[in-house]
Amino acid sequence: MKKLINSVDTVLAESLAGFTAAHADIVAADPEGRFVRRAAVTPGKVALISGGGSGHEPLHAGFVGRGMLDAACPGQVFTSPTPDQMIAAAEAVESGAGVLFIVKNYEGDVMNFDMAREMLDRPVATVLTNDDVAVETSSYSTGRRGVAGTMIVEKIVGAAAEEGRDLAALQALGERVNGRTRSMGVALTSCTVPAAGKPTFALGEGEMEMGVGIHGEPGRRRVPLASADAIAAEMVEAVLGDLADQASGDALLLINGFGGTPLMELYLMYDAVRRRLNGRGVTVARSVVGSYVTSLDMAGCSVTLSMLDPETVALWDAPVHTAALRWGA
Amino acid sequence: MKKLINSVDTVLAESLAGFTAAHADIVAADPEGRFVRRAAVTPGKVALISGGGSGHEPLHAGFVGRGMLDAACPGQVFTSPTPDQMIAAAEAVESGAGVLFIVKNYEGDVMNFDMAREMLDRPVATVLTNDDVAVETSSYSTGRRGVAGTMIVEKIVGAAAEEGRDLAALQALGERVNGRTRSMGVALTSCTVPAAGKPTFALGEGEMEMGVGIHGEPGRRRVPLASADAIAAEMVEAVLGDLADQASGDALLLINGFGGTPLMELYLMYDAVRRRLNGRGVTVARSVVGSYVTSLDMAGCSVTLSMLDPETVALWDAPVHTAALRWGA
Amino acid sequence: MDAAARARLIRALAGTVIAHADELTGLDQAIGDGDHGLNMKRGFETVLAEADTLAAQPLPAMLAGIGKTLVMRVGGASGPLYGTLFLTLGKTLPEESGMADAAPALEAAVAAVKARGKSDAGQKTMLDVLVPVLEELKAGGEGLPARLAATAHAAAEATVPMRAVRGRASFLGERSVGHMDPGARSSALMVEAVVTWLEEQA
Amino acid sequence: MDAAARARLIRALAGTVIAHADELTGLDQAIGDGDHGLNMKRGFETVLAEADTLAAQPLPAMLAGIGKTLVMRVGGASGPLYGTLFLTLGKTLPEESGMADAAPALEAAVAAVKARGKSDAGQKTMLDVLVPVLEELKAGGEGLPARLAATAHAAAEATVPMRAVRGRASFLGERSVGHMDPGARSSALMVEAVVTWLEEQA
Ligand SMILES: Nc1ncnc2c1ncn2[C@@H]1O[C@H](COP(=O)(O)OP(=O)(O)O)[C@@H](O)[C@H]1O
Ligand SMILES: Nc1ncnc2c1ncn2[C@@H]1O[C@H](COP(=O)(O)OP(=O)(O)O)[C@@H](O)[C@H]1O
Ligand SMILES: [Mg+2]
Ligand SMILES: [Mg+2]
Ligand SMILES: [Mg+2]
Ligand SMILES: [Mg+2]
Repeated sequence: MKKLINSVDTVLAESLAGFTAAHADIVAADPEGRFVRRAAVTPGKVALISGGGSGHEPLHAGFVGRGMLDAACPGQVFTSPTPDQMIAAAEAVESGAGVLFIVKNYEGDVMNFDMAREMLDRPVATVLTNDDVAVETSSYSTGRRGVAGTMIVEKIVGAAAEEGRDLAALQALGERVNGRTRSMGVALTSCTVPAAGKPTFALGEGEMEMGVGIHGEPGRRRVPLASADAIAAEMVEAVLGDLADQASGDALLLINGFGGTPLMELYLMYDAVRRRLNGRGVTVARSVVGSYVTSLDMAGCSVTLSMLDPETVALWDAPVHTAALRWGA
Repeated sequence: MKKLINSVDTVLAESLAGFTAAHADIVAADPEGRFVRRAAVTPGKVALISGGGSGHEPLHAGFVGRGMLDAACPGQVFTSPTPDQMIAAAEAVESGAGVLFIVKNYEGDVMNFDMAREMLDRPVATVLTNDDVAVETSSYSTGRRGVAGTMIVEKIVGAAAEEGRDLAALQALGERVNGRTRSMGVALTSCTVPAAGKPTFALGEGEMEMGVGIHGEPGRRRVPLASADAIAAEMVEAVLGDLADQASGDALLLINGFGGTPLMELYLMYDAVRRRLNGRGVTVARSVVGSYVTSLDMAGCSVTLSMLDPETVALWDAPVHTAALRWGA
Repeated sequence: MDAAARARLIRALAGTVIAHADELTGLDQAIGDGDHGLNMKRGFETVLAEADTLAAQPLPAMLAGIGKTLVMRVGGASGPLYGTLFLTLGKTLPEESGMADAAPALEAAVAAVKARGKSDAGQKTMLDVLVPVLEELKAGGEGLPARLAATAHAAAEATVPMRAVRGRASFLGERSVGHMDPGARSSALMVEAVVTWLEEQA
Repeated sequence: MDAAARARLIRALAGTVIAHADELTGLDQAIGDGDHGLNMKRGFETVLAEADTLAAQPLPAMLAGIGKTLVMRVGGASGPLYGTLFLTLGKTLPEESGMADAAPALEAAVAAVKARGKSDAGQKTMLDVLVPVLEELKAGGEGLPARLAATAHAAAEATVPMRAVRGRASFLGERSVGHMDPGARSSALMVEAVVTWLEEQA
């Protein structure tokens, strides 16, 4: 394992310390490291709190700030945070209008956020994101994983929260955005969890994992490494097929790197995906290319398509000032 | 070699096509692929043009836009662009106030930009960046390499150009910023040039290359992999030692990933560097953490310290709207 | 049962989990995300550090205390599930409890785990050990402790050919077949620890 | 010299560079950035594609044309340097040139390369081949072509123990010792190609 670290036990704390120091104009840290919050609370606004296992940076702490999250709770690497973290975060940033949890659909995350909600003496609603089409839902009751589309939900709901919408409206909006968002990923290499010290899975020199999850969970199938165009074709067809009738009109296209993939390849994939989308009734109205929802040092990327309407385009375009996404502010 | 590509011959063209399509609100492409330019020219302003070999994305095309570059000329991977590219770019964006070339100090880049300047029938000045302290200058006449500090020069000079300063003033400013900027890098893995198909150099499982260049050029020495704190210590001492008397007061600290390093490790390095800077008379007034001047898929990072004064802080803070850096706009 | 005995129970539970952490992580690398051993170890190390304080309380309060620590320290899916298991055991057991109270308490605890996990036996999870162990406990009779341990290990083994319907392994579909569920294994280890402790009590 | 002969010269130059591209890249991987063969191949493939148009012109114009193509296609350090070399050869040679014009033309071209590269012989670059070859050419006399080729290859070999002062290899300091300079090797290959072509002419 080759990593820029001091010891596996201190990775998370040191990385968080660096993050909060580098972005002290935007965020503040809980002294006990349970959460990262906005430097300043906006009174009367619904508090948006997300979180999950670490190792997906900049998700979620990188999305704390004006126009997006109020707080993020980082768990250990790839391990959901514990209820005390969400409780402490809610107590720090909730100001009367209630708390909206944005949770990626993994049983660990769902259960820990559920326990926090049960223990909290404040109004709490939850939006679950489950945009990953790689694994069919039909036969498994766990449901789909929440992956890169989570960032889009956090941005759009974040902008709406800034407008002063209430908890129920934000929850409904989050569910609507999630319902129109689909992703699929591919890995060219495994990631290595620091504490494990070795790659989570083994891919041969000529292999890739199609449909991989953001924790290096296996996907649809392990297949020979294919060209960018062939990968784009499989991903686009999976995403469009799953969106079905919704796949028409304006969309946000996100090409998301997993942490070990250079920007040059992400832009090349963006080009391949766009070419594949040509003539399919989908107009790429907004684009994001970069590593936003990562899987430690895994090489590979995901393709996310989120269908937009005039309201959600406007919310996407609204000012945002976070460590990882910033415009108009 | 595992990359998201179609063929080694088309990597650059397809990646550029993706880049310009994804950022069509900011940039426009030359149909022949010789340069990337701002979507709209600002008349009367000195035209800032940079460029260099590709494989360092987002440098340079990701820094084209309001408040930074007017055009960027991408060469083949790790190969400087050719003079026709700079000539075509200058003809597209120069509007009477002359052209400032910002060139990383590699003989190939310097000579190609020099030939372009000789062939151009317009006022042209050049700023050479050479912030890499890894290799001592004394005994080699090539001089130091331009690395991550180039981004800082481009940002600050870009903001000054936007204010309408003239060519000579911008050249002087660029040289001043470069003269106060120092960097040093470390690689944990090699990069792989697509056309070569195999890693540029070989590092053993327990080794790192201290002082590596952004093309995978060897650095000071190949040593056993060390802790983040030990790496930070060596880099900080090299940078501070070289800044010598200048290392006092406000500074911009840039922790730059080389393309294959996750953000989590970059923030951890930021923390390690800041701790090491404590009590050394340098105040970290501005911070940037991310992968901005990369080396394809190389794992590793560089540390850049750029000393600021009230004028350069204000220019750093001035609005910028490019694909890779954006604020205030 | 005195504080020393209760402390031995804590050490037995924590000891087996910590000693098998690498094995549990290995199982989770095969069909999950490779952290089950790390998660459980983190939780039980905290439990161990608080062993004397916890053992100073009566058994129900001690079990609830263990549950609370697990909830707050383990994370992942197993944190809320094992946390809920111990919390419910603690809440259900009467202050002065004997072996007869064990079955109803475990019944309530297993039901709470099912509710928390929206899951049941047959889905390749810890419940595939907890449910058969509960049945065996309810059956009672001769040589119960040894039978409980045997049931637990056999039940963990029996998760190998199962296809996961719950937990991360469910993302694998068919590919989850052929591996033991990490949570089933940790449950079996804890059952065995309790049984050994019980036998040493006698 | 007719157009066919000139086209053969172009094919000889381009052919040797393209055939040795991997070797040149390999040398550049050892002490540079691993692209010398790729750069040179890209340039000479374009030269080759334009071979007939180029060869239709008189020798000086053809050489200048090759130089221009190399400047615009090779990139890196070698593009401007070899481009300048050929451009200057083209500019210096008289329209009707014979062997006697070769030395002054190469002298001017090598001087232009030095000026462009701010470099000189002894720094572990292509100049360590070009300069000795120029000296040999100026010396003239018996068996000149064969002596030129031998000098070129010996000079390239002689860069192995040198410590680089110019080019990317200079970043390596002491570690540049023990490797042949890629540009020295490509120069030697081109000198050999010209010599072979010359001998075939005779
Ligand atoms: N819904 C559920 N019901 C019961 N047990 C579950 C459920 N989900 C997961 N588990 C158990 O949790 C174990 C995984 O725990 P762990 O690896 O610590 O958490 P995570 O899956 O979040 O990484 C699985 O092996 C399984 O036994
Ligand atoms: N300043 C210089 N003067 C003469 N030759 C040089 C100089 N710099 C580099 N070279 C030659 O160029 C060769 C490298 O060319 P190439 O790899 O194509 O370009 P780059 O170094 O830009 O990648 C070196 O091997 C050396 O012979
Ligand atoms: Mg986990
Ligand atoms: Mg090069
Ligand atoms: Mg797990
Ligand atoms: Mg080279």
